[in-house]
Amino acid sequence: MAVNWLRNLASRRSVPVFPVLGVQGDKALRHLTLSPDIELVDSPRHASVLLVAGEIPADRFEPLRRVHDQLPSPFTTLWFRCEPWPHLESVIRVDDLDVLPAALVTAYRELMKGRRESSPRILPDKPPNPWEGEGDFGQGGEGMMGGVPYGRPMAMNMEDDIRDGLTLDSLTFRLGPFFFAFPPGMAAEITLQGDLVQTWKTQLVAYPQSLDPVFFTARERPVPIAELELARARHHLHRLYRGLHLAGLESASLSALRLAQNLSTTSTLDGLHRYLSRSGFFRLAAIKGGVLGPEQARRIGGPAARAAGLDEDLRSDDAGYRRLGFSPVSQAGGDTGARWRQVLAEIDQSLQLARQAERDDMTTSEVDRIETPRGPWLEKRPEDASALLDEILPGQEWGDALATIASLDVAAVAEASLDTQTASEPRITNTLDSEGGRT
Amino acid sequence: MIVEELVLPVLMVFFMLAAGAYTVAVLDRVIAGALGTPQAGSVWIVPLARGAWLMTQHANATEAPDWRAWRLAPALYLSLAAIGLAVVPWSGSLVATDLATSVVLWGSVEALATVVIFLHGWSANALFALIGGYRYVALGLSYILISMFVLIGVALPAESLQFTQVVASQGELWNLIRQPLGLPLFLIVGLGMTFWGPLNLADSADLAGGTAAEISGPPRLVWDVARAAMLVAFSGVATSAFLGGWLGPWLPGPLWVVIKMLAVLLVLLLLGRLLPRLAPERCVTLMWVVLLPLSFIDLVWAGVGALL
Amino acid sequence: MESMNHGIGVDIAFLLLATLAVVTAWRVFRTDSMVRASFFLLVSFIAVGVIMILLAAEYLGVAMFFMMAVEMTVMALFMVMFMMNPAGLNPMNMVHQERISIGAGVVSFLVLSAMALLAVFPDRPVSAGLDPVRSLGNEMLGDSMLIFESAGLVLLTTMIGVVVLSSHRGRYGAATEGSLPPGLESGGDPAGKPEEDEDGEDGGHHHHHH
Amino acid sequence: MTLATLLLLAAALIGIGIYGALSQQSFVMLMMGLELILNGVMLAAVAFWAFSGAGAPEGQLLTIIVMAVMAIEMTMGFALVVAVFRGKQADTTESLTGLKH
Repeated sequence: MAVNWLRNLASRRSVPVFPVLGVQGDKALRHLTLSPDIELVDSPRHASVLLVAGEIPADRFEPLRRVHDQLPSPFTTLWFRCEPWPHLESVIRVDDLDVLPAALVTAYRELMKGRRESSPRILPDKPPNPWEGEGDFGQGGEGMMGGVPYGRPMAMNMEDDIRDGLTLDSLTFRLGPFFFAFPPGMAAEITLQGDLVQTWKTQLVAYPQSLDPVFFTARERPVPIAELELARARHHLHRLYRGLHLAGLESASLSALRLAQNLSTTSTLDGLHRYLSRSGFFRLAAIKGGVLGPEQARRIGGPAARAAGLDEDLRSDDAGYRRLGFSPVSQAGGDTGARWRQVLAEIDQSLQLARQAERDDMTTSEVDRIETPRGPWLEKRPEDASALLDEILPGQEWGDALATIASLDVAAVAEASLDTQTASEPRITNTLDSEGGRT
Repeated sequence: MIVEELVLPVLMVFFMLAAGAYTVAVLDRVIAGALGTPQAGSVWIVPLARGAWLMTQHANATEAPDWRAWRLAPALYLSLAAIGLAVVPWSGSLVATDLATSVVLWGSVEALATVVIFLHGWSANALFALIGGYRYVALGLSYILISMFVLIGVALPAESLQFTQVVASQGELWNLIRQPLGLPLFLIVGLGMTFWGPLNLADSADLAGGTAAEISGPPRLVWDVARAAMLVAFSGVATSAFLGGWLGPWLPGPLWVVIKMLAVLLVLLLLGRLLPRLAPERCVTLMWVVLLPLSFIDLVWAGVGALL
Repeated sequence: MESMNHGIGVDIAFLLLATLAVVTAWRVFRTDSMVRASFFLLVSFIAVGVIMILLAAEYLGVAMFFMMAVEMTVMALFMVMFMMNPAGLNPMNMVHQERISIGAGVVSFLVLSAMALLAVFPDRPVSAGLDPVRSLGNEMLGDSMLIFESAGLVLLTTMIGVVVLSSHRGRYGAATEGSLPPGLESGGDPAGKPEEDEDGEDGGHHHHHH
Repeated sequence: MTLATLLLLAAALIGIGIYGALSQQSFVMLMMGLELILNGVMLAAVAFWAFSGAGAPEGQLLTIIVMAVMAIEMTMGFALVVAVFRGKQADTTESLTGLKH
């Protein structure tokens, strides 16, 4: 009886969801962030519902199995635009973004009230390797050290330290592809000493990201500049939302996201900009580091390159933009802070251009030279630049390294916008009936 | 006698642990809602629902953790918060532990918190938890030093290491005005020690929850309650040390303490929601290069004030 | 007879704390993880600190808590840094001359306890009216100020010395540089440098744990 | 809780400390043994202060000084460990055969 009462009470909290992002799953993530009934968490241990959002490539099944088993029971899973694995029983698949929050709420409430079974564990609960009975004390190696207890090498000081020459134990581990602070799909093998990154090897590159369809249309025929610039501003605001979430500025990240969802030519960035400078984001947060050299900046291109002082922007070649008096903005520093300043400046500029272009009804003139928010698109679409991370992250502290990743848009641009829906994302309605939406 | 000396103080501390943690949860939600976080449900129910959720959830395991330490650490942190709440005087006579060295006892609570937080991160045998634990150790030492100098400053005019005496010494002038640097420094230490908001480096977002990244179920509930209770204990100590504790006109003493504690809590929680998280390296620099010298100045100021 | 007027509660508390102090002190050298070892030591210190509070030495007991909490945290940190095996996954038993050590420990315990039991100490307990904290403060900043200040000065010197010793670069360059003699020929190996690599027992840093 | 029982406890702590200090190979564990010895010494000092010293303030002062000595011992110890580790990558007593680099 008492348990029932407790479970009833528990079902009244917002649904703790750990999102596992598949290809193009980030849209669902943004939709859920603004939904009051959903709380997105960063660690699978803090969730009761595992949301698999978007198609998961086969080479990421193994990590998904491990994440699946990390949720504390009772827990359930929900698959969004992704085919559930056949051996999982009673799983839910949802394809409509609008009913997703309600479906999550229903799944969670049923779970809490005992009407739904907790998901079974997929992997066997045993160490990845047996305990080897070798060595003087059965530890699997020579002396006190050595051996690979449970399949892991001991922390050993094999590499020279790059900070102060005191070579102490280093810790090597794999992270991703579902770590919240990485671009979706990216995985890396990292060696840390303390919280200083010693080596960084990107092992799985991020999924190619989908751009707004208007950028693909712009490759075929002239499009209204206003529409293009709003899409660009929205893309940057989405990145700002992730970056501010990582920096611990929850309310600012939400207002960036809200701005992106309701973006129009009358929107302004002033409020957010003011809040960021007043809260000390540019002085206190982890924004030093991750400096790109000119050669590196050219490799990644786009806003990151302009933040490093290269004022190259294909929009300057476009007659339509020239008539609007466009000239690229750029920053000098090239570090994480400069990139965020650049992003803010570009959003501002895009909004202004959109306003002017809408008034004068301007369209683009070039079709084979367009500047996407990710970088220039000449013959080829912007390609994956995660090799850059391997170069610039070693030597940074963990917080700085993650802030650098958040500020760099490394994912490639997908072949075509797979998006079948309308160009702009659906507006959030705050009046979702929390009990409705049966699946 | 045993009722008065043992049962009553224990009951008092337990009540404050529960009521304090609940107050922090409610206040934090109200502030978050005001700043634009979308919220469903009533602010009064949701913290309880969250607690119920954690109670029904299983405590998970990691691979080969140090079970004893892992399960003990949240409870130890909670008991440190309880010790902190026990030294807060509610009136001249109403105080759970009126030790002659209660100011030093609070100092040792801060020092032991470092141990407990490190233990919590270390014992999980997981990556992010360990980094969070390391980070706290690197910073905890500077918090302890700053807090110690600031508290010696308030002990000087009182000529005592007892919180009741410290409050009594503020009859004419609160330490808030007598030692203007003291309270701001102490509040920063408070945010640091409960790793809250801008100083949340141990359980931070970039570590997916840090020392708490791997816990679920009842241990997580205890850990969350303990952090909130520690914040309350901090506001209680700040109230006694700088805001004149129970002193105040018209209202009875304990009520004044509650009002002042709520005010301090509100400031701390607002700061927690408004500021970005400091970069650890910059935080160390700030602590040692700026705030520690400021706490020296505060101490010299207090010393000169006590001599005059 | 000692005439401290304490109740049975204090005696029970003392017995429990004494057992805790000894058991945890013993576990320090019998656990597989360095971190556990240093925190066992901390528990032993805290138990002794509480006993001190029971003995009315309020300041010393509480000072013990915070001094030892900080010391043991640093200890644990160094443990993890230097000793590896932080999680205690591998068994750890790094001892030498164990039999002699056990003998020495037992003998010193026996000698000291014989002294404790057989010697006659004056029975002059703390008077009830004494305020131990005030008395300690007056002593430290009164008659024994010189001793107290010297201790402070020594601590300061230690801090400076420690920074010099452990820093990577000294005033005149890298910390290890000056100790190497110049090469016999210009640009050659330093004269008299120990051949580390041939000495397999304690040379390279991959297998220095025994 | 009498003087004799307190001194017995102190003797036990000192005994364990001596065992540790003599038997451990690792520098850091060795220091733990030393700390344990000093723990016993402090307890004995406070016990004498409480039961035989009539509350003479020097008894408490002695304990404070022992605490300072512990701090010094530990910091110096760690500094030497770091210095030795830089020079020789060693953290056990056996790996130090000479006093020079």
